[in-house]
Amino acid sequence: MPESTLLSWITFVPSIGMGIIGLFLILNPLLKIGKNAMDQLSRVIAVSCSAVSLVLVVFLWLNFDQDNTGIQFVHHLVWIRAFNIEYFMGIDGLSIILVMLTGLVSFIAIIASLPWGISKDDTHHFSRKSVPGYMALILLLESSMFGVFCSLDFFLFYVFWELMLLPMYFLIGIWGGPRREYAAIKFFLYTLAGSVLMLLGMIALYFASNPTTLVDGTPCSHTFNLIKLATENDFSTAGTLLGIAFPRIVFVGLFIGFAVKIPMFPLHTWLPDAHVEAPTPVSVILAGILLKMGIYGILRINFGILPGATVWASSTMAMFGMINIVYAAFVCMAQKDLKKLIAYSSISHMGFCLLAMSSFTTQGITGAVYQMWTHGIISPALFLIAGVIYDRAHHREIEGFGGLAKQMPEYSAMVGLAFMASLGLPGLCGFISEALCFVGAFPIFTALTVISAFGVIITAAYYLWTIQRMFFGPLNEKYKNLLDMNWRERLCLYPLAALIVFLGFYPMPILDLINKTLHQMIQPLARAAGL
Amino acid sequence: MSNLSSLGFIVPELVLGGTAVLLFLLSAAAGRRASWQKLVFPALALSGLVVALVILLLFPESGVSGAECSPGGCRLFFGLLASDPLSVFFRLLCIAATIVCVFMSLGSPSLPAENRGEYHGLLLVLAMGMCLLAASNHLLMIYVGLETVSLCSYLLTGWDQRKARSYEAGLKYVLFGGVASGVMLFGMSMLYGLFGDLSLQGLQQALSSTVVLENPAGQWAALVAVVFVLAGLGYKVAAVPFHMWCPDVYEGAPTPFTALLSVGPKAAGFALMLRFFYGIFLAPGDSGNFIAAASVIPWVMIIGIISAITMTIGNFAAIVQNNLKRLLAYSSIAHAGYVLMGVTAGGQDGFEAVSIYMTVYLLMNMGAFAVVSAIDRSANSEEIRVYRGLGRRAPLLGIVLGLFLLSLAGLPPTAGFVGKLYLFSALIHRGGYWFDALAVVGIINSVISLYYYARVLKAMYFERDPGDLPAVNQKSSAAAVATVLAVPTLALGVFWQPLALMARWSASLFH
Amino acid sequence: MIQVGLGHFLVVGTLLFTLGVVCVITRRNAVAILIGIELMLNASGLNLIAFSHYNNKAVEGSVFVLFVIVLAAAEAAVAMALILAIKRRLRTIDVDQTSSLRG
Amino acid sequence: MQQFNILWLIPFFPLMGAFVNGAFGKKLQRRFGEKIINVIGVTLPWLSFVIAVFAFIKLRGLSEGEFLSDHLWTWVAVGQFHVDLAFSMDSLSAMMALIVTFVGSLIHVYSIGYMHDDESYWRFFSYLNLFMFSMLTLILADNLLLMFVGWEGVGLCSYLLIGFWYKDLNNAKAGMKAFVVNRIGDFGFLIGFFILFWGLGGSWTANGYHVAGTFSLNFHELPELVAGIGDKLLWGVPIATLVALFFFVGATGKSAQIPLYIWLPDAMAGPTPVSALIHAATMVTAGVYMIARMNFLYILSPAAMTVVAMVGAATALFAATIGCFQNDIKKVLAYSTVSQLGYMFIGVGVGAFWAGSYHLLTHAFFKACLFLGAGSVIMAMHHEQDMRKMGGLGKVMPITRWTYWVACVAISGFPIAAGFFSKDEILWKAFDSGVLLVPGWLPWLLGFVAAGLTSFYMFRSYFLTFTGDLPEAHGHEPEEQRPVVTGVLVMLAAGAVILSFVGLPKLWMGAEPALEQFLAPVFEAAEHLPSAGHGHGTEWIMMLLSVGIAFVGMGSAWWLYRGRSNPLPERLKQRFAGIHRVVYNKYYVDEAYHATAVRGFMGTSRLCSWFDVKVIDGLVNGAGTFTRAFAWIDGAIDKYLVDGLVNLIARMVRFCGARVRRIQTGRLPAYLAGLVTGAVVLVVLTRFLMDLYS
Amino acid sequence: MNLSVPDLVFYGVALITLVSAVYAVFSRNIIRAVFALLGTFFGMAVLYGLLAADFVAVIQVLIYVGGILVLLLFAVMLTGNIETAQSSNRSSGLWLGAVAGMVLLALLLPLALKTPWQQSGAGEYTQTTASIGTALLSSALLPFEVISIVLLGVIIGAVVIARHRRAADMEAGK
Repeated sequence: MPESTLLSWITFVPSIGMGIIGLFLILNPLLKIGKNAMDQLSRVIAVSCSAVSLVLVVFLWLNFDQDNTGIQFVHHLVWIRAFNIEYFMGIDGLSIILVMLTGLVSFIAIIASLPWGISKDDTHHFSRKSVPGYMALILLLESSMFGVFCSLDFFLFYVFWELMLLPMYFLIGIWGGPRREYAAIKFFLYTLAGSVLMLLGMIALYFASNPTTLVDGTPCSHTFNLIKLATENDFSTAGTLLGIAFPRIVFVGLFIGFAVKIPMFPLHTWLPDAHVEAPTPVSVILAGILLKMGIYGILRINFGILPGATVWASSTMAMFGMINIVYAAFVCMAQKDLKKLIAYSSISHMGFCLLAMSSFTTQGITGAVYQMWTHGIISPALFLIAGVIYDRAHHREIEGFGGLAKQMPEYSAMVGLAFMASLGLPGLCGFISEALCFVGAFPIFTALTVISAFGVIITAAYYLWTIQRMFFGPLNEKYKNLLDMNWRERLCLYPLAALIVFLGFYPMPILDLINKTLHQMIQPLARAAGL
Repeated sequence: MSNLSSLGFIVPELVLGGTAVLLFLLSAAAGRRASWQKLVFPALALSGLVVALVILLLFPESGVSGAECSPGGCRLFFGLLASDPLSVFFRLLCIAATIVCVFMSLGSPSLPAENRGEYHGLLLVLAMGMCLLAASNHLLMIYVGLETVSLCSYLLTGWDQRKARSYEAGLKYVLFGGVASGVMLFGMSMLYGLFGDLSLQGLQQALSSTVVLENPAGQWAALVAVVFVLAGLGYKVAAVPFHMWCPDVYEGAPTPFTALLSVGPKAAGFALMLRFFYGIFLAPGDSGNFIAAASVIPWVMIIGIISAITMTIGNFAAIVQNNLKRLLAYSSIAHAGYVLMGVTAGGQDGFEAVSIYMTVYLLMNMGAFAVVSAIDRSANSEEIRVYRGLGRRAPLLGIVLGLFLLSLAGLPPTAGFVGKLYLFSALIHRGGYWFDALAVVGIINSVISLYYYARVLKAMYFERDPGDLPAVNQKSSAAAVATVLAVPTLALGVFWQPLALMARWSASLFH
Repeated sequence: MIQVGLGHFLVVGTLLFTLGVVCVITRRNAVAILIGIELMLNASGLNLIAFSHYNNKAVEGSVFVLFVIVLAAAEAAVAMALILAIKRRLRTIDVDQTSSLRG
Repeated sequence: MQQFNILWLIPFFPLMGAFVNGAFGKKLQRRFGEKIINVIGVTLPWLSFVIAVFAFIKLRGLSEGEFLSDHLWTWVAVGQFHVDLAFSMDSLSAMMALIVTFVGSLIHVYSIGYMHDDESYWRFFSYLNLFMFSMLTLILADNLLLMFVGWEGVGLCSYLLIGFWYKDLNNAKAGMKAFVVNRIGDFGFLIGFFILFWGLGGSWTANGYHVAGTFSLNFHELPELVAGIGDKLLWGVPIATLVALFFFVGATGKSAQIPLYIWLPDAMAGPTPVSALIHAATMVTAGVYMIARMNFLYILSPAAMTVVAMVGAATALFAATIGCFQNDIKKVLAYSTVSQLGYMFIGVGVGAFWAGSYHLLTHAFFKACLFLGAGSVIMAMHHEQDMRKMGGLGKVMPITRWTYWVACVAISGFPIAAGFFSKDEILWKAFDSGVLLVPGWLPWLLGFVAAGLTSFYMFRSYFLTFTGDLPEAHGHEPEEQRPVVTGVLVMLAAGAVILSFVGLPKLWMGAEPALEQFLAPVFEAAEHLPSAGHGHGTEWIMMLLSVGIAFVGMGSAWWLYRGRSNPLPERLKQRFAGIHRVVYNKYYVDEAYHATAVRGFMGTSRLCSWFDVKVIDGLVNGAGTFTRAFAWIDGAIDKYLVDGLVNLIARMVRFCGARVRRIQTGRLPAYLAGLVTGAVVLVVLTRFLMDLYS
Repeated sequence: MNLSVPDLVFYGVALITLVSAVYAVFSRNIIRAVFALLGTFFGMAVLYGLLAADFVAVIQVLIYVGGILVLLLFAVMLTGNIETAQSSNRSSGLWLGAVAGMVLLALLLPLALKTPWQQSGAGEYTQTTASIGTALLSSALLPFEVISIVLLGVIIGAVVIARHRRAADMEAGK
């Protein structure tokens, strides 16, 4: 495995930016930079840093060898020898698309955080409120997200995973909406409750692992190395924990940890609140990337390390996936707040991943991963859209609008496109992933898939109903001078829209990236499942 | 080992005691309101402490080398003291904590301007007592050490003449401590009666050989004796149900001393606990097994139960506090519960975990108290509501306190997380149903604890600055201490290899 | 021939200890509580001496008890100081009324 | 298979039109007026018609069974799931493509007149082009998945076009209804799709699914693969039947058959050209096309075929009865469309795939003609659609009148126009079929009665509209429309007559009809279906019978409504008020649906969201469970049920916290008691546990 | 049964010790309680004597009677008149105390009698002072030195706290 520091650069460039901002803040008593100048400065730093990361990601993508099922761009050092912890960064086909997604969505989110187009007197708008802190936190968030997807040492993974909580907590809690404190603490507690279970699972795995060697060849009694945990260990014989078979209890612990992030019914109620209160860019990141971490974690860790237990749990997972899809879709119907509706639709769409990947068919797992990607570009678009109307009307009550299509045709068209993509209209990228998910899940879970496919009807119903209530009918006089989208919003939305359409007709660039790796990945599972 | 040859090992204690006496004499000589006291006495005390610390750091191995030393360590003063890596490590901790406390005390309004000499003298005696306690290996020495620490603590708790609650705290402390030590002493007497020896080694041999424990009454008596002794130890580390003095005393005592109280005596207490139980019940040799008596006196179970109860009660009580100092008091009870998990797990891992946790706990807890003290100096209050908008009013202190709280909550990448990691690892590595269950309890507790730490964060960052709060002086000594402590709190979270090595060495007794 | 044996002394010690405990639990007066503590200490002392005597351990017990007595005295002194101070402040040494620290 | 690299242009041209008009149309229209929109929006469909003609000619040149194909790129390739983005054209799709491009383009032209002066003229053409694109994709797709793209695409476009005048919320609602109902159908289509895909490549056994065989979704590989699908079961049902039925669910949604026909009448809310193009000529026939395309599958399952035929027959009759009582001219046409689609399903259902397709073809012309005629009437009446308020228009708008008349003749099945041959072929094949699980005369009978009703209500509408005297109370006299309109009408009417010649029955000519021969290669699998074996005599009788019933229908309409003078209808209405009300209100089907499906659906969603807020968050809220019990009693649920983990902490933990805190009374003796009792309790507890665990 | 003199002495003294202790514990009057303690301490001294710990007995008398008891008395006197002392002797919570006492007795008393304590014959009655002296300078030197420092510190500290009077009164005055 050739060494490369590219991933480390991608990961830490944003945090360098954070450091620079912090430095300016600390030195400001000497530099005497005015508030506005400081805001501008930190904006510039944030944009440029995440732009650099994005460029590096593109470079990564261009140099990625998609026929190589192994780990690439490895950066591997010993970190804490006393605990056999390594600094192990690397990507394969599974992680690269998520790294790409992170680069793209974070950049868009930071663009969306600029006050450009927000009227000057709107001083309470998040894009004008203590900007340096905001930018620093969002950069830290970006770093930790990159870290989660790149790290191949369980401990490193866990550190990044937890590190993500803090900026999120503060971003929601400081820059959020009216009930932000409640939403922030709720998010914080749910996610932490999940991740501590993960911590126990991690430690248990560590001590059950076989002796091996660190990267520099020194022997070690146990290891956190995810690859070695997966390849050099068979935990199915590891005895019991708390009276339950070791792999199963560990699987459950880890799974709950990840399920909170997905979020899986019934651990999902933090999501609507967090989304409703979070400022638009944070919702964008939350829906676009954070939710993917749950699925990614399950694929990388549960599936990779505990195939036996995974097979044991598969039908339960599928069941929960089905519940997510149908249940959340039904809940969407009853929502009055546009953002809440989108949040629940996210829950519904993550259900597809859950259902599909527990089938262990090539199509299923590929579909799940591709669904992560498509949902990762569709849901940001949706939340940006919700932000657009919120910035103008200062509320998101679906019933409160009406006839906007006349007033804001461009916006309406964009909403239409995004909604159609989200409800899986063929020709847009959402369809490919959903179709793959269903196709993959069908042979294994016929009945569940049929029920889930029924959810597609509900999805259509609530989206169309929303369109009808917001955009059709006579124009609500209150809004007869709303402006259509401004350039900042176009800058955020058009790239996503273009991707949505393009990947609808030509998804192979992404699929080619992941196919080989996933095919490799499911072999042990398929064997364990007797497929 | 004879007295004379033992002296070499307790040079730090001698330095501390000597400095203390010097301080007492000087303060007696000096006029009561002489202005130079303010600097000279702290400087003197500090030099004494630093010298002691340096000596320990320079000759840490002095404990385990030497002619008459078993590989485990040395028995000094005819077995009254044990000088081994464990004691060295915890003596270092205690002295370090005292140093931090001395710095925090500089210019603290909660300490009268006069009597600085006596104050620092007592601090040094306290430090000496803690060191001896951490090293004591004999019931007599344990009792004397405990009393030394307690007596100084009583006085220093009642040192703040501004507030009556300081006296109240002192009174409660002294009476509670008196009863606790009385109970412990009774337990000791029973141990002595049962096994006819006062040194831990003697007790261990007697336990492993004696027939006493085959008699039911004997079993009961042994159990009672051990639990009574545990009452004394538990009172030192503030473990439920011997914790009730803790919140009141912490709240009443002068904040700088509260900081020390929440760390130093605890560290010594835990060292003693490890030494006492493992000294008595661990079978000779490297097997790491317990002697048969451990099945009659299931102290592991007892401590496990205490640990679970302690962390739970500490956290639940902390939830409802509105005074940050008191909240930290309860959280320190909870943390005692966490550390007890390490004691329960025992073995190489358990000892490492306890050592590491006490170290990071020193950093983060004293840091938090330092911030409290800094705010107290301006706002003259420790209520959480005076922390509203702190993130804006005093960004540095805000960030630092945030860091300490997150570390106390055990989130990476802070030192607190490392500590928790080691504790849970110890339990899980130990394996077995009850140990895993205890780990789960600990996990749940650390989630609950997040809630009240987050409340403070919320007050600092999410709530608007009411505007009527006095400006915070970020240049006070306490603020400086907090800032300095923040650095290792973060650094150790990112790279703790050195600490891990030291901890491993400190646990080498049980290789 | 003396019939009194170890048991007798232990009974006395135990009774004293119990009395001390009852005292510290029931009495509200700080001084009274101090009395209870002294009783407990005395009980322990008696036990120690008795054990060492009947176990033919020359002076081990005596030495221990000496330290106990001395430290008890020191503790009493500290308690006194605090009692005086608090008395001056709150005009009471009833520990029921010195309970501003609670919760 | 023959490469034909410009095939993709057929769908591409309209797509381009849609894009250009959609993206820039607004500015263009503001700058240059409607002309430029026409240049883009109307020319491009004609271009694709031209290409379609080329392709058709090329196809005729090929040998039997050959087809044109145009492979663009690999669309999705995951494991065995390999789908190309490729178009192909065989005789069936050629026919469809010609219909769509020709009729579609005509209707574009017509729209120039109809949509004149509409402020979002550009939007209309953009949507219409987009529809053309989707429809052509549906037709020319060479695999099921790509077909599904078109399948949903046309649904989207019909949604957009029905709600084109969205300012009136009812239009929007109608559009949504159409889309959702279609989505139900699509759901069936998808499931069928999954079962087919996996059913081909493997089989379900007691212990899970096992791969054995080759996977494909390509229409030209499917026939032989499907033939080999044999007796594989899923859920205990033969896969062939299962797939056929699920696909048919899709077809009922798209082609408005029972039970999913309800959206079509409402869809008339859209502009009339839309009704003509989408809801008469092309989109609604997609279901028929799909079943014809999958004929090799259906012939494997008599059960499925029976269902198709019977549903078709039932729909034909059912819709026809409703049609007789409608007063809105477009509603009449709508129900007649539903009914005619029913005929097509009878055709494909009994295995007469070519006949079904033929009726599809003819229907496209005469029904488009009828709609556009109605449209021109509506324009003349200033968007008045109630026939009772019309009358006597024949005098002022002769062209419209006569084209409308021709179309009526065609649809009613008089032997001079195309409609007769297609419909009669279907009825005969139904009567003569031997594949159904029911006797062939059953669907025949239903269709036969429906035929009578058809000619009745068509002529009823004709007489009511064009005969009698002009009603007063009009701003100014209605007059004949612009040539763009009338010209289109004439061409369509002509088509409705001329197309007879591709389907003159064997009985007359002695040779298979041209169209049948042309389509034969596509339907070769269905060639040897068993027939009941009736002789020519019977066929003659049948033919006469259907001509007769057509005359009966027309005659009664003539008698009752000619000149709008006969009072009898009113009296009949009084006489049979009950029946009239029921039928007039479409048997209250919509109401029934609303009461059951919609109500239940919304109820479920409300229940779920209640569950989410109250129960899940509430359950987490430990104390919640108890408080809920009380809350129910005093009916103050929300007061007690606050959601959230925070409130779990806040409630449960704070509760405990308060308890714990209460211990800390601040009173020293309590502490001391705690210390001592604590120690004692520890001893006892330990002892207890020891005995417990030893 | 024939009781030897030491036995009689033991029983008598034990009785005195316990009775005065009971009185000290339950007396309504703090002064009397303190004085009652006198009996206990003397009794303890005698018991020590019976156990051949003559030196300890003496120290007991010196420190307890001469030191602690006096301290207690001072405290009582300095902290106000007899009434407060009395009133501050409410026996609320007595039941709790009783229960605790009973439980404790039920736990400890049987142990005191039944437990097979280590006994290797009683030691003989000799002068212990010398050997204690040796012990304090050899095996117990360290604690001896330690408590000397501790006592120094404690006394000074106690004085300091007691000296807080002025500042305290200044505050309390207003």
